[in-house]
Parts: sequence; structure tokens; C-alpha cells
Amino acid sequence: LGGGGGDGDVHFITDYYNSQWEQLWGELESEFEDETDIPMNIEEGGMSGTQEGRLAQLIQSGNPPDANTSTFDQVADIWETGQLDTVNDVVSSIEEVNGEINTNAFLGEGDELYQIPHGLYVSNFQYRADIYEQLGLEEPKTFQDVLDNAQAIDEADDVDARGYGLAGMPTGKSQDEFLVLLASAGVSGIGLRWKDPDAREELEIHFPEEEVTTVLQYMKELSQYSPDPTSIGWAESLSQWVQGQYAQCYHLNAWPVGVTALTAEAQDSDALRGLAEATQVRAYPTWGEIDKDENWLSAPAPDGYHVFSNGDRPEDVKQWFEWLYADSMERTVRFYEADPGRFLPTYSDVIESDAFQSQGIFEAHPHLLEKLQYCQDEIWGNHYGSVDEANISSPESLYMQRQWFYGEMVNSVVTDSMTVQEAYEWGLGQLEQAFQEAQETFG
Amino acid sequence: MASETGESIRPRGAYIPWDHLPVERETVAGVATVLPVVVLYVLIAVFPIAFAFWASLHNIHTLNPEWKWVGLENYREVMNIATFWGSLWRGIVYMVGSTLIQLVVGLWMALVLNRITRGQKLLTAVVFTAYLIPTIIVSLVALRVFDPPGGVFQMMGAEWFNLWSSQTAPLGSRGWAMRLLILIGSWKFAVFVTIFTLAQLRAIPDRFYEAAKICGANRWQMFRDITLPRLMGIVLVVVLLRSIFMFNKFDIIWQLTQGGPGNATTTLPVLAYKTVYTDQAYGLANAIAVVMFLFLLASAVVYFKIFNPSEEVETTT
Amino acid sequence: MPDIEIRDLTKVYEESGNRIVAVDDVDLTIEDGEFVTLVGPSGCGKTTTLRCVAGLNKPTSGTIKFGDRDVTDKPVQERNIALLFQDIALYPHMSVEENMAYGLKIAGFSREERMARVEEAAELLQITDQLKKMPADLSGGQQQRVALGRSLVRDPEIFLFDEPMSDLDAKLKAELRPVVEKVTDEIGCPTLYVTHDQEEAMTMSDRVAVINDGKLAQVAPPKEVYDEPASQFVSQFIGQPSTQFFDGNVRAVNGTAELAVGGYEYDLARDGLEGWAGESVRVGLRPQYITVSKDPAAGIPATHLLDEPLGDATHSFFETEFGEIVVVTDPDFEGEGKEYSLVFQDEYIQLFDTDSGVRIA
Amino acid sequence: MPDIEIRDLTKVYEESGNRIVAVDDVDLTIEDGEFVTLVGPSGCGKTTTLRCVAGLNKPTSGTIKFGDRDVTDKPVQERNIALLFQDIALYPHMSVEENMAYGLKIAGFSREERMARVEEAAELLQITDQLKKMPADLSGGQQQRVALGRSLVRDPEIFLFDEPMSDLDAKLKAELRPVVEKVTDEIGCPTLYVTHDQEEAMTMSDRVAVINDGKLAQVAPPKEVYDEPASQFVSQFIGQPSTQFFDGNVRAVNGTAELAVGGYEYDLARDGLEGWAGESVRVGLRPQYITVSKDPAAGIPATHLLDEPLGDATHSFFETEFGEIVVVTDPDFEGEGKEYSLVFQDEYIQLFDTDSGVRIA
Amino acid sequence: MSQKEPPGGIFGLSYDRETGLFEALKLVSTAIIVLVGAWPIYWMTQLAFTEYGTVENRITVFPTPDIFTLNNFTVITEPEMYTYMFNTVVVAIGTIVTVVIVSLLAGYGLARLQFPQKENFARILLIGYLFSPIVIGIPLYQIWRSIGLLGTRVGLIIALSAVSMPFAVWLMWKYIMTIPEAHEEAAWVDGASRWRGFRDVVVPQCRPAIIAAALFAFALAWNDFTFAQILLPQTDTTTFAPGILRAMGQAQFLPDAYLMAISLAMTLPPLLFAYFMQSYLLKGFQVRAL
Ligand SMILES: Nc1ncnc2c1ncn2[C@@H]1O[C@H](COP(=O)(O)OP(=O)(O)OP(=O)(O)O)[C@@H](O)[C@H]1O
Ligand SMILES: Nc1ncnc2c1ncn2[C@@H]1O[C@H](COP(=O)(O)OP(=O)(O)OP(=O)(O)O)[C@@H](O)[C@H]1O
Ligand SMILES: [Mg+2]
Ligand SMILES: [Mg+2]
Repeated sequence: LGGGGGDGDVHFITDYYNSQWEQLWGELESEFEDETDIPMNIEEGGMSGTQEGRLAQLIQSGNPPDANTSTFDQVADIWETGQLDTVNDVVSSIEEVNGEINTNAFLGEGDELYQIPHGLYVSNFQYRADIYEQLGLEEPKTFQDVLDNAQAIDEADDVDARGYGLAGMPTGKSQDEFLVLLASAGVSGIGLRWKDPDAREELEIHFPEEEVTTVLQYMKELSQYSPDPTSIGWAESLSQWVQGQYAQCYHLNAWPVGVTALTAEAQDSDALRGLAEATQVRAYPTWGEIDKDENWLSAPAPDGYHVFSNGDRPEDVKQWFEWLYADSMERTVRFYEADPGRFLPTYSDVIESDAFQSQGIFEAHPHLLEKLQYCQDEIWGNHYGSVDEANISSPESLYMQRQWFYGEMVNSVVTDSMTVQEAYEWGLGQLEQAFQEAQETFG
Repeated sequence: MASETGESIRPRGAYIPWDHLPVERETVAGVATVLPVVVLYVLIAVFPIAFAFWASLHNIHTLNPEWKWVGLENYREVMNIATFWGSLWRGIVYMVGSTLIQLVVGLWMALVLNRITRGQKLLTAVVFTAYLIPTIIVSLVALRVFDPPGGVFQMMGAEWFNLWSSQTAPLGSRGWAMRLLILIGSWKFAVFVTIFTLAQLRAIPDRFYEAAKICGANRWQMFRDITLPRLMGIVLVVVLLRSIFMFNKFDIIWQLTQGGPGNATTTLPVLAYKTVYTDQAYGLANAIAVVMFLFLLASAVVYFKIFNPSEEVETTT
Repeated sequence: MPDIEIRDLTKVYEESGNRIVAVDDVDLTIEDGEFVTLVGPSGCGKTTTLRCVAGLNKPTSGTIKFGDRDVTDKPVQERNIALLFQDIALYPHMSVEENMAYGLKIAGFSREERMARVEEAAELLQITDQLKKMPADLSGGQQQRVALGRSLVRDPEIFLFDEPMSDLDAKLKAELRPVVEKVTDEIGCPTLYVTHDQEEAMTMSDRVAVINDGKLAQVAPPKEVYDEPASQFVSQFIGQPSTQFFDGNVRAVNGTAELAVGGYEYDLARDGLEGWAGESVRVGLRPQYITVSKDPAAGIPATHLLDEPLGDATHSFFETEFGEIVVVTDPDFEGEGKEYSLVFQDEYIQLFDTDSGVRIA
Repeated sequence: MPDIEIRDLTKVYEESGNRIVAVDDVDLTIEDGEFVTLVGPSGCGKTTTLRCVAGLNKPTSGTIKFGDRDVTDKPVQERNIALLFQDIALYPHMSVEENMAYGLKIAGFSREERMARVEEAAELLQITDQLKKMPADLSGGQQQRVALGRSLVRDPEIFLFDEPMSDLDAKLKAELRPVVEKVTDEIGCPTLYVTHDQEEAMTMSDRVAVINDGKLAQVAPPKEVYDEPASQFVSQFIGQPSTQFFDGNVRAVNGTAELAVGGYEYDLARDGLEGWAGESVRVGLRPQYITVSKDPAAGIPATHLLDEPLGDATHSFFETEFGEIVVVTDPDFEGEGKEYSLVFQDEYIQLFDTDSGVRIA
Repeated sequence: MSQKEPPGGIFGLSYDRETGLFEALKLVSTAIIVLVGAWPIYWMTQLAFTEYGTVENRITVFPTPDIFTLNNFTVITEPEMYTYMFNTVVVAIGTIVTVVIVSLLAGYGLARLQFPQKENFARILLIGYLFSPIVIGIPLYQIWRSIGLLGTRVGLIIALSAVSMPFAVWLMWKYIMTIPEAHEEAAWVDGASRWRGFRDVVVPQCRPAIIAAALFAFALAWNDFTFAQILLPQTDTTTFAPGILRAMGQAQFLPDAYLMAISLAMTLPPLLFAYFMQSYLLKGFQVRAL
């Protein structure tokens, strides 16, 4: 039976969890336990929104887990209160096997690393090439094009799919989508910027009304062509994509392609194979006048493991991660195989390795590998980090990212709870309040 | 096992100092029988409630184990949260609306089920099932039928009754979300009223109706003068229970709308939940919970003062 | 006020394939102001008959008329009857007063009039100080008084009772009987009173209708039913302790009929015995009319079993060749298990057909 | 088997501050094999006394001994009694057979023995063909037979009954009485039988204990209680219809006492009247001993009210200066509301103290 | 006294016509109840037998042969789904048993034994219902962890039992009061101890109340989401409601038709329960508890 925060074993909460992951974890767990006698307790935490609840429960009851997975911003305040342990040793041994970490995103302060990165999330635009072809649509270059395409798809009688899948659940994907759209529109998503871009010492609020309201207005218009946005989050968007419910959306890496491809193989469905092939990935269009060099996306979001310093067995859990990643490239690759298309490996040698490229799923769907490479080379390469001062990685900015009011703004707008203007003002208020808190905590 | 102490006769020969205890043997046995209940109750109610109250006096960041004492600060903040009063109001709307519908529909179903002669058993079973199936299933079915693609109610509302456009998701629309929540909740929970009132209806002897018929009473008069008064006691109790349950209802709202769209279906339990997990303010959330509890307690006391269901129940036995 | 005419009333219950003939072709007329008691053993169809008259059950065939009005198909509300149940159907949620006024309220009487009538009835029934109480606070006897009152105020055309006293004890019954008589007299309408207690039937009725197995066995005034029962069943059912039965033979001796019972012969000067010479008959005699003789040869030999002294008389049980026989002996009699003989007072002997049970003489 | 000795039994209920003295210093011995009936009006403490004997209630003071064994503080399980309740306490979820065998099962008898004993008892009680039924399918009388059987099989030391027949109708009661007597005879243990029905008390008991308001009023054999009641209460309570009462005066005339009632004088040759000259007394006379005279001047003037013909006798009600008086008249009597007079058979006159109700003569 | 005309039925109809109207109303009502009450269950059933792709895109009212499929039910055979359902059954049975035993005992004590403050005790029990279940999550988590019940089905059973308890105890208390004490006393007279009398005489007669309490506990256990979510964090012990939600959250592909199929499977036990137990159940609830 193992208690949730079971005492004694190494308690590890992760949202890397679907049926493949589950099987993989099971195998690795018993292998590891056989080799080291360290009992593992791997718990499925649920995606963002759910996992926080679980973590809160554990932390409040004085029994934090030994490790969990998430993006760094989601654990910013845990880190700030000194509950995380450094993982420099683990990372360096992993780097020896898998190559250097290829991100400069915030993973800790100074030389201290607090995350064992697993993968990167690159934000982009996905669309159904088959529908585009059917309706004779062009690949969008601007927000307006996306909107026009959405309208055209939505209004086409012989297409079942809706024009766009806009996330409007108050937490989760909607927040990400909003921040990315803002960045694509040429402002820092979280509403902060350096007071002095050169000194990079102090942040200030920068939430320009015009840009923000325009993006909100854009999202509101998109929502007209979307299935009920309030029911769309990360999981729903994937499931609905597989079911062909919309023709365009914002997403990460080649995740929809991967899920569709996996399902197609599981069900041996040619229709789904076709859908996977037809799913195209492009950088998210920008705000028309602004070219891609003005895109404020600074770095893909790194996702990985955090070790709790006040957990029961921090050393054992580090050994576990070392065993997982620093053992061999083959073992490392298995993680990406479990959830193909979701992550871009953070370690520079992985994606080019034979082990990686010869995964079964890529043999069946070369398209998927292609898209991943495209994300890395083209989108990350050309659309991220173009604006130097967009890089505001700092504890404060991390703290701000884990506020949910951005998503709430989108939600309010698409549900007509607030006008665009009201939502902006409300959001600005929240921003000011949260930023003040952030400064108090981290300043 | 506590029941062993329920034995009242002494095993012959064995010496048990029953008669030398300062309390009556029966008292000991009586207390022993309720001991398991007390233990459970302390675990599940007393301790958590005390904990919640204690927590409400602290400022607690959800992901931080350190508690900062702030006294009644949280309570002041509760009163000042913009969404508190709105949520309280929506909670009352939800509670009153769904309790009323449940009462009327539940009573009506009980009356019909009590009178139909053919297929009574099967229909009763089907009706009861609504109460017994997991809430999550009700939510899943509701989500399905109100979903624009392939949702039959969505389609009917759009095409037959023109309530919304064919692309609208009613559960995601400000105008409809609360109404639908009330209806869906009522579908499931009206049966609670039915079960209780049907049981009472079955217990009303025919002779009362016959006596009234002899006096020349018509059906309405019989309902008004016999059925209704006989049901009054149980109805008062059921209304009280349902109101409390509906006011505290969280799961079905969370599953269907997560309090949205916007805050359109955010009631106090949803607000408390969001305060914990979205706003990360655990202390504040507990203050909300305590306020809810006090609100219910006060309402229940007033209710008892006005209606006194227990007395009503006793006199009509 | 009208009389009640029940013609060829038959009621058949169909229950899971079974046909139960609860009432079988009953004919009965109750004159205006007459008090008729329907008496019979449990399950004989009394309640069913009464419920058909009330309109609570629908007859399978036959008609029921109140005066000239054929009410067979009329709903109960249109019959203007009063009905008292065995399980007193007072509304537990209304006070005594409200209970009594309920019928008037339905009929649309004003508050004052209701109060006035209730007051009047309460006085008649001596329950004036109970008016404000709830039924649960009253004793069984008081509750039946209230139920009576409820019927009384409505001034019904027909009064029906279904064993209203069967849940009361003997003392209360004796007390309530005169009250019922007073009330029905007061209203003066035809009354049908159902009971299985022959004492009630005897003491209250103008006529007694004895019913057995759905069929009327005899309808006659109480004394006639007691003295001249039409059948063995009636004889046995009416009277306490009940008629004792023996097997006998009719013999023609010297042109008159003679009855032989267990070796003893009784000379009966009765009409109607002519055709019965040589036949077996059932001989019935009330225990009051059997004498116990210490001389074991004086009559039917009997072994004493048991005495039940009642103070003013004793019921003594004897074992005889005809089975156990009860005799009413005098208060001081103590049998002490000895041998006696039973002597018949022959003018009280009743004779019945052995098969059909019909009275012969 | 032992006798039952009840000594100074007192039971006080404390209820919300009230002290209710339910049983007040009762002394009673029931010999082995004796059948004693405890009779009295509702609420007089009969059940309480019996429950103390059974061990279901704890006496406030006093002792109860079964033979030499002081059982006052023993729990009911250790008393080896049989007890029949008013609300027939058959276990509704067990068949008749299981009901009867339950006590034996508790006592650890083998299955065969249980069956054998149950079989035997069932035969005695004539319920052999009911053994497989459930209690709900039986009539009240049959249920009490089963309850009797349940007690019978256990062969108890003491037999207690609490109004076992009060829910049955008169016919069934009469039928069941001999059965109860047979069973208690069979077991032969001391029996305490509680009832409020004086007829049961009279017919079944070896001795009757009349209790009123928690105190024993008289303990004596039935005939004595009937003929020589120790108090007005006993006289009134025992006998049906009950003793009629009048107000009278004792006068000393020529050295003997004379009784004056409503202008008529009766010459009573009784002992014990000496000291009562000039005092008011209560005069009691059973209705059987009052004669109705057509001559309005022959006795106490009386207006006829109502007749209740019973077949072998009639109860006639008269209005007199002493209130309503019931007289037992002959079966053919019909008063028709005329004027009569009531004549006393003076040898049966009972005199009581007006205040205390104690018998004077 | 004046004789009034017998007044008429509702709306001045004659009594016969009133009866006719009433019958018609009853018929209409029955139809509505069938439609509204049975409809969602029917809908769920028919969707469960329809190909999932069709379910998402079109409205079908009956799984005609061209769209009929049993494939949706394969979801039940998936190990975790199967585990969730199994756990739910275990928890439901455990809760029922615990609730029945504990409430029988307490109900008996309240009904038959004298001890101080017992009425107030029963009243205070009900106050527990005033507190919203979502709030007691974290404290409960801690209590359970410290007594080692966290993540065990037993732990959830105890929590759910505690929640059903106040109601069940009241029900049992009032019901036992309707059983004549004489039955038990007869058993004592027969030599049975109090415990034996309770077991042999009281318990069997409480069947309707037991079933009513069991139903209440069942509804709670079968329904429960909040407690299971908190107290059973592990996939292998969790129950259906949180399990299915977890599956929906993690699943990158879980069509509604699958959900309907598994929902149908979870609906059958209550339906059977309701069909076969309803008469006892109604009898149990006849006690005017509370
Ligand atoms: N609703 C019914 N359905 C089927 N059979 C019935 C129904 N009511 C009565 N009976 C049967 O009809 C017969 C006569 O019943 P009824 O109630 O008239 O008898 P009763 O003389 O009133 O008896 P009691 O003295 O017990 O009240 C009985 O055999 C009874 O079982
Ligand atoms: N448990 C009790 N608590 C308080 N008072 C009681 C209790 N039981 C009986 N009494 C009171 O004690 C008195 C005697 O009651 P008991 O039951 O012995 O009378 P009873 O002679 O058996 O009457 P009945 O003929 O009605 O059965 C009554 O006044 C009654 O109200
Ligand atoms: Mg009847
Ligand atoms: Mg009593």
C-alpha cells in the first residue's frame, strides 16, 4: 500500500504520466530498486493546476515529496523559501553522457542549479494542412491571418472542425497562450521589463495598455471560432486535436502531432495517421508590422526535476536521477519516446543521437521527428531571443509567471465577464499587487 | 469490540467490579455504544474544524510550511475580497434555486411514483439511480450533452428553442451556466427529496383519505389537508439538509464549470478552493470556510427557530 | 331522510388470479331511522358490504339506492354519508376541534357556524373540554367520541359504522354503546353498524343481520335472532357462552316426533318435524338451559373438567360423548372433577339439518 | 419448584422531577403451583409489580424471593422465568418453530431436543400445523398460543403473564383461557397473571389480588372477592355489570341497626354496624340483586332509560335520584321509558365507609 | 340543520371528471418523469454503444448497426480503470459495513440505554454537516498520515463512514425506538444476554433501517470525489471519481464515448440496488428521523 507521502521511500511526483510513461516508470523503478535497494514511490501529480494542490497538501502537512517535475516558474516560491536543493552534481554527470544543457533559461541563481532539466517547451502555432488545402488557405503571417483563416474554416460547410482552439480555462494553457501572444506582439508577456536594460538590476511594470488590450481583443475574436474556450486546457486541447475538433491552435513543440501519432498506432487508424501528417507546426505569427526580430520570446521554458531539500531522502533521489539520465543515452532516450513530440531535449547531444532518431515512432512518423527538429532549429533558433532585453529571467519574473491572473483575464474576456478594458485594468491591478509581493519576497 | 461491554449480565463466577464503579453499569454500556461514533466524529469533524479555525488566524502561503500569525486579519480581508460577497450571493442563489426546484420536483415525483400502478418498481429504481450514480458521471453526461459538437441539449436549445446559437457552449456562457448548474444539480438531488417523501407517503393510511372523501373533499383538498401536513415534518428536515448540502456543494460545480465562466458560478466553496490553489492563500481560504460555517450555523438556528422541524416531526408521528 | 336499499349486492375480488367472493348476493333494506347491525365472523364480508354502501368499493353487481336515488355508481363524496372506522381515522395533525369541523369546512360553512355546530356536538358527547387537544393526547374511547362528533356535525343522510369499538376494552365499550345510540337517534337516519361482537349487535340494534361467508344468514330483531335462530350458524354465533351442540335422531313415536340424544329421549311437540322421522339431526341448546344433575344416570353422562366462576354464575366445562360442553351453573357450583349428567330443558331445544345447518324446529 | 415471595415491594419512578409511586409496599406470596391474578384498573401498578418480579425493573425497596433464593438483584436472565406480554412479543423475523425454540437454543440444547420439545408443546397447544409459518401470518389468538408454547418448552420456575389477552376479542379470550390454565397446570409452577379484565381474574385464578393505586386492596379467592369485597373499590371493580351504589344512613332502631336509603328502610341483621348509628354510609348492591317493580311506590323511584337485551338477560338503565342505575332484568323485559321502582334484595346489601371506602358490613 | 349541496371537485368539476383529469395528469407526469429521469441514463447507454468518432461530431439517438460498437468498453479492461472500479467497490462495501455496524450499536445505545447527554450528543452530530467537505482536506490528510491510514482504502472507508455516520445513527436510533422493547425483554426472559438479544432480535428487525443506512453510505462512497482525491493519492488505491478525472487530465486521448461506457458500468450497481432494495429502503426512511 505505500502512503502518499510514504515515509521511508523516495517520493517523487510527476506529471510525466500517460500509459507509456506509467509502464516506463514501472520498469525503471523496479530496475533501480533491484540495483540500489532504494525504494521508489512514483506518484502521478496531474497537470498544472492539479499538481499544485497535491504539493500544497504535502508541504502544508510537513511532508514534502523528495522530488517533482514542473517548469521552474511553478516552483519559484518553493525555491525562494529555501525548500529546494541544488543539483549541480547530478546535472554535470548527466551532461557527460548527454551533452551540455543548451538553454540559458533561469535554473537557479549564479552557479547553483536547482533543476535537472528534462526538456524544453517551444511555443508555436499548429494547423491542419489538409483543411488549409481543402479551403485554399495560406499559412498565416499575422494575427489577422490566423483570425481570417479561423473564420473561413468555421464558416466552411464541408469542414467539421472549428476555426481555432482557444484556451480559456482560467488556469493552465490560457495563461501560456496569452503570454506568448503578447510576446509575439512585441511586449514582455508577464508585464515587466528592466528599468535600465543595460544594467539589468531592477524590474519595473510594463503592461502597455494598447498592446495588451489588442491581444485580448484578438483572443476574444478568436474565441468566436473556438469550441467552448472555458473547457480547453492542456489535456483537452490535445484530446480535441486528436478528435479533429479544430484546425488551428497554439501549442508546444510537436505535442499534438506526437499524441495523434501515438493514438494512430495504438488504434491502428489510418485516419489518425493522416491527421498526424497533416498537422503542421509554425512559429506563432506576429503582429503584422512587427517582424520576427521584435519577438519578445526570450527562451523556451525548461521543464525538469526539482529536489526538495527538506524531503526525506534528497541524496537518494539525486542518485535516482543520475541513474536515469547519466547512465546511457539509450536510457535517456526512452523518456522522450514515452511522450514523443512533447519535449525538445535540453541536452545538446540527444536530438542528433542515433538512439533518439531511430525511435519506433519516428520510423512510423518521420514527420514527427521533422517537426521536432523544426522547432529546435527554426522556431527556437530564429524566433527566440531576438530581443535582448526580453530576457528578464529573475526570481521576480518567475514568481510573476506562476500567478494565474493572466489566464483569468483571458477567461473573463472570452466569457464576457469583463470588457477588454475592464480585464486590462483588473489585470494591471493584480499585476501591481503581485509584483509588489514579488519584490518584498525576492527584493 | 465495544459491543462486548454492552452485555448486561455478568458471566457467572467471574468478578467484574461493575457494582463498585462510581457510575451506573448502563451508563458505561451506553457510552461504549457511541464511542466508535465519537472517535470517528472527532477525527472527521472536530479536529479538522478546529484546525481550520486555527489556520484561519494565520497567513499561510500554500506552498510554504511556515505559518505567520495574523489574528483576525484574514477575516477582515475576507470581507474585503471583491469576489466574496458576489460568491456568497451566488451561493445563496444556487442553494435556494436548487433546493426549491428539488423540493417541488422531488415532491411531485414522489406523488406520482406513489400513485402509478404499472411499472412503478422499475420507474422508482430508475429515479433513485439518479441519486446513486457518482456525481462525476452526471458531470460527464452533462458536459457531453451541452457540448456544441454532438451535444444533444446544446442542439435542442439552439435549433428548437433558440436559446443560444449553435456554436455557444451553454455551460461556458454567463447567462446559462448558473441556471444549468441548478438544473443539473436538481436532476441528481431532487431524488433525495423523493426518497424521503415517498417513504412518508407510503406511511399515510388510506383511511385518512377515505375519511376525507366521506366529508366530500376533492383531491386538492385532500392533498392540502392530509398529504401536505403529514409530509410537513419531513419536508422541513429535507429542506434543511438539502440547503446545507447545496450550499456546501463543490464537486459538481468544479467539474462542470470550475466556477466560470468568469466568476459566474463561483460560490463560496469554489472561492475557498480557488483561494487555496490559485491564490495560494491557505489561511485566507480557511477564514472563508469558517465564515461559511458560521453563516450556515446562523441560518440553521434561525430555521429551527421559525419552523422547528424536530417538533413538527414529533407531533405528526 | 331516505332509506337504504341494497339489492343483489355481489362483490368479487380478483387477486393474482384468485376470485374471492367477498359478498354474495346480499339483499337488505334499512328503513329511515332504523339501526341495523351487520354481524358475522372475521372475513365474512361485513366490511366489504359497508364499503360498497359507502362508495369506497365498487360493487361487482347489484344496486344500492338511498331512497329514490341510485347511488351505485356515485363517488363517495356525493353520497353524504357518515362513516366511523375501526382504526379511528382522526387526522393527527389537527386538533379535536379542527377534526370535527373538517367536513363542515369542506362543505363551505362559515367559521361561526362550524364552531357552533362543533360546540353542540361536543356537548352531546361530553368532550367539550377536549376540543383544544390533539388526538394523540386522548384515550381510545375519547377518540371514538371525537370521530362520532365529526360525523354528527355533518348531519349525514346515512350513518355507517365499521367495528368502531373493537379496539376498546369491555368497560369502555359498555360506556360508549349508549352514546352511539344517542347520537344515531339524534340524527335519526338509517344506520348500518358492522361488528363481529354479538354483544354489540344484540344490545344496540333494531334489527340484526347475521352474515356468514358473504351471504346473509338471518335478518331479524335481536331477540328473535337469539331465540329463533334461522340456522345452526346463527345459533352458535349469537349468545355467550354459545349454543352447545349434540347429535340426535328424530323418531316417530305414536304419531308425534321424539328426539333421541345419547340414549335419552325427549318428547318434542313441534311443528315441522313430520318429515324427519328416522333422520339424524343437529341438536342445539343454550348453556343456560342445560341442568347439571349429580345423578350420573339422569341425563347425558358428563365428567367435570373446569369451572370458571364469574360471581353471579359459573361456566362449567364437561367432557361428554359429544365433546366438551359448557354449561352455565350457579355461582356456588364447584364440580371438582366428578361425574355428573346433563339434563336438557326440552322446550328450548333447537333442531338443525345436519348438512345445511338450516333450522328444522 | 419454589414459591414467590414479594415483601414490601415499592417502586418509585423519577421522571423529570416528579416522583411517581407506581407500587406501594406490596406484600404477596404465591405458593408453588398457585395461580394468582393481579387485577386492577389501568395505571395502578400491575405491570410494574410484575416487571419487578421478572427482573426487568429494579425495585426501589423490598425483596423478591423465589423459594429460598433472593433474586431481588439478579438479572432477568438468571431468574428462569416465563413471561407473556400484552403486545405479543414474538420475534417477527423467526418462524413459529424458531420462536418457540429460541430459549432452548440460548440454553444450549441440541437441535433434536429442541425440535422434540417444540413438537410436544405445539401438540398441547394445537398449533402443530402452524410451526412453519411466520408470526405475521397467524391470528392474534394463535400468536398468543405460540408465545405460550415458547414459555412452555423452557419449563420455567415461575410463570408471569402481563395481560396476554387484552388485544383479543371476547370469543378468542374465552377459547384461550382454558388453554392457559392447562399449560400452567402442566408446568405446575407459581403463576402471576396480570390483567385489568375482572372476568379473566375471576375465571382463572386460585386467588385474586386486587390492586389499586399501587396498593393491594384485597387478596382472596375469586368467589370471596366477588361476594365479600373488602372495599368499595373491589366491589365496583369485580363483577359485570358492576355494583351499583347509593347513599344511605344507619339508624339504631330497637337495638338493631337499620339502613335508610332514599326513604326506604332495610332491616339489616349484620354484625359490626353497632358503632355506625347516625352515620352516612355508601350502599352497594350488585345489579342482579335489584328487582324492578312496576309499582312506582315499591322502592326507589326510577325512570327507565334504555334496555340492552343480551338474549339470556337484559341490562336496563334507569334514572334515579342516585344517578343512572343499571339493573339486570329478565330477557323479555322492555322498559319503554316508563316509571318503575327499584327494590333491593337486602341480604346482598354491602355497606362501605363513605370516606375510606372500607367495607363496614 | 340545513343540508347543503355536496360541493364539487377541483375547478368545479364533478368528482368523476376530477378523477379523469387526475388520471390524465398522472399519465403526463409519468411520461415526463420517464423522459427526464431515465433520459440521461438512456443517453449515456446509447452513447456507450456508439463509435466514439460519431459521438463527438454528430447527434445520434440510437446505436444503429452502422455506428454500433462494443469497442468503447475496452476502456474498462485497462488496468487502471479496472483498479479504480475495483477500489470503488471495495470502498463502498467497506463503508457500508462500517456504517451499519457502528450506527446499529450507537442507535441501540441511544434508543435503549440511559446515559447522560445522549440527546444532545445526537444533535451535535448533525452540526458536522455544516462544514464544507473541501475544507477538511488538509487536516484530514495530516491526521490520516499520522495514524498511518493515508493512501489506504481503509482510511477512505473510515473517512466516508464518519461522514455518513450522523445520519445513519439518527436513522437507526429512531428506527430501533419503533421496535417494541418487549421483543428484547422476551429474549432476556429466554435467557439471552443483552448482546445476544441485540444480535438475535434487534438486528434482524432493523433490516429496513440497515438497508436505508447502507444506501446512504453507498451513495456517499460511490459518489465520493473529494475525500478519495485527498486520501488516496496513489493510482493503485484510488477510486473511480478521482481516477477518471485523473485519467482525463493525463490522457492525451480519451473520447467521451469511452467515458460513457465506463460510466454505464458504474451505473449498473446502483440501478440494481435501487431496483431490489427499494421497498426496504422506503420502509427504513419511513421513520421520521432527525
Ligand atoms: N382489497 C381486497 N382484495 C382482495 N380480497 C379482499 C380485499 N378486501 C377483502 N378481501 C377479502 O374479502 C373477504 C371479506 O373481507 P371483509 O374485509 O369484508 O371481511 P370482514 O367481515 O370485514 O372481516 P373482519 O371482521 O376481519 O373485518 C375476505 O376473505 C378478505 O380476505
Ligand atoms: N418507565 C416509567 N417511567 C415513569 N413512570 C412510569 C413508568 N412505567 C410506568 N410508570 C407509571 O407508573 C404507574 C403504574 O404503571 P403500570 O404500567 O405498572 O400500570 P398498569 O397497572 O400495568 O397499567 P395498564 O393496565 O395500563 O398496563 C403509572 O402511573 C405509570 O404512568
Ligand atoms: Mg372488517
Ligand atoms: Mg400494564
